[in-house]
Amino acid sequence: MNAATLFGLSGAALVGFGLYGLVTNPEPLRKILAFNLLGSGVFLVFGVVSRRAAASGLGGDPVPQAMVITAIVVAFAATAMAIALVLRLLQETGRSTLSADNSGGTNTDGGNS
Amino acid sequence: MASFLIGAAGFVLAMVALGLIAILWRPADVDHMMAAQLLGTGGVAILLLLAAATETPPIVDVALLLALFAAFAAVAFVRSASDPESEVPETASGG
Amino acid sequence: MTILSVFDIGLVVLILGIGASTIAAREAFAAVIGFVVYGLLLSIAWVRLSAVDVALTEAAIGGGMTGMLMLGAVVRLRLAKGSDTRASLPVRFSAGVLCALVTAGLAAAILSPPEAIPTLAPMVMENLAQSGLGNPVAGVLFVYRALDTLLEKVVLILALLGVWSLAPDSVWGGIPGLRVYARPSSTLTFLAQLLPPVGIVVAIYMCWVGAKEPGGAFQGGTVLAAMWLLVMIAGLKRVPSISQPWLRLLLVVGPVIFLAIGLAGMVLANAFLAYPPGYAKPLIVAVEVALTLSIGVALGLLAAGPPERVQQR
Amino acid sequence: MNLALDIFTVSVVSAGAFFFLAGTVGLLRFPDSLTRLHALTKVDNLGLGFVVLGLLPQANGPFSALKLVSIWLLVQLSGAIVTQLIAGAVRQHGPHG
Repeated sequence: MNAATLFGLSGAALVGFGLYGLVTNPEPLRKILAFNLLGSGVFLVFGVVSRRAAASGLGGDPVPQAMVITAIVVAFAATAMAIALVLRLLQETGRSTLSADNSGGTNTDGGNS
Repeated sequence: MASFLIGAAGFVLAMVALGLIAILWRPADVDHMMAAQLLGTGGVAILLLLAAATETPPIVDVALLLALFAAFAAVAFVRSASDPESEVPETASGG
Repeated sequence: MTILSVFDIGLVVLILGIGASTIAAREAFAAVIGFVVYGLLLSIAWVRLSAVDVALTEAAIGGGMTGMLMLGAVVRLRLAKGSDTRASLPVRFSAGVLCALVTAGLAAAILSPPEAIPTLAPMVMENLAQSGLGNPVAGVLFVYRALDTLLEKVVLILALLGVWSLAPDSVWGGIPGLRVYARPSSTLTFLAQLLPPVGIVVAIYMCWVGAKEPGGAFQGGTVLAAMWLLVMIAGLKRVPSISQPWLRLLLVVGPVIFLAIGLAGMVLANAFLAYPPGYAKPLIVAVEVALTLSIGVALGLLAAGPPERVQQR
Repeated sequence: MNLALDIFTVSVVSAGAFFFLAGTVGLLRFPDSLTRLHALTKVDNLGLGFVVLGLLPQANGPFSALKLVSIWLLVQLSGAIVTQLIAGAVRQHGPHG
């Protein structure tokens, strides 16, 4: 087994971890964190695709690498957006969870852009 | 020479791993905050060793960014551990 | 070679262990710290995959910026009492089985590579010399897939608009609710005076070296954003209100220059986002400089969050 | 000449690795947060210093050597300040653990 395959398998495992955290953890912040973990696992799989396609004296195919760089930045933007949503939810309802039980006032008339 | 440097990098990695276990195992938040610091020194050492072993100078830049952002992350840790109550009035006036 | 694979195995085990601990941790604070450590370790993994460009981005964004963003949220959410009920055991079990299946599927895909590995690397290298760039990743970002890069800047601005629009109407155009350090301390002030000059030099270096070697606008911009946040957290500079004209100008200057050069390419080089022959490198460097500033401001404001206070008049 | 430089690198990098070992032992064995902080920062910085010193002969050209040294200086300075900050947090929360 070469290095690329090893990292690819760990990427696959990280996708599994992230998905598990996303499904089972009730706190939105932890869900966001798990989603980031999932994303980085996918990026690692991409990195392996890049490494495998090493040619022309390069360490890896630059196209997947450029895509991963773009993806990391976009993932950060999405995370920032998600966290802002969670904090706004906290501000509106005083709770940080989305669970349907004991529904505290869920007025949504606050921030229309 | 290269294999010695990689061996040294692996040794430092093992030390960082042990250190991380020691840090993250303990319950106190204060101990957790040292994690970024540990990565700041150990990670930089690993990357510099790898850069020399594989003769890839750009890896040194990764070490540079790692050092910078380890310090930044440590500041973030300490900030979030500092008194949260003092921020409450401001949040209340905003919402 | 074997000693290198021992190193890789150790690194993978450590990354998986830390990754699992961020999911399993009881407290959100510990989980986020685990995630920061994970991001910093992942950059070493990217180095091992000979993707130094990605390693730089991951160290900056995955380690530093995401950690800063999440820790700010952890503190606020600590004040709220969420329901602590975890999913029930059967749910957890079936979720575990499902996730294991997903992982197994991905692993099978990785273990059975296609016979002819598709690669664009030779084509990238063939035409790279024309652009005057030496870094193939920068070539992909700014020449072959320039449209993607341009749209990504637009995505950043859209995300920022989304974050801003979460503010209540009364504080629209106000000051982002970035949590500044509660007690002003001379130590933090000293760090905030020491680190930013270094960081600005590093950002300029990243931006400059990006044409030839790993680095570029993303990495440089992230460093700028981090340094800006540090100065604001330490209280050396006030958090600006989002209606400041200079702020908005900086935010759009990168995409606008990129778009202008792209439109000029329609006239001068017969295609949108094409560079006139011979001028590719200076134009790309100009775009990168403007983008570095815009990315820095956009990422900094994304981390600062929606406005929460109105400016005192 | 080359051999002498290599021997220098091997011995000094080994010394650096030893300091990392010492720092980790400190992290594992020391009883409270402040002493662990001491072990982590002092000893690991020394370890990194030795690693950088040992790598200097392997650097190609004075510019990259200078870069190595400035990275070490950056880690050293920011590490010292961050340690101070964490110690402040220890004082605020009380040294548990």
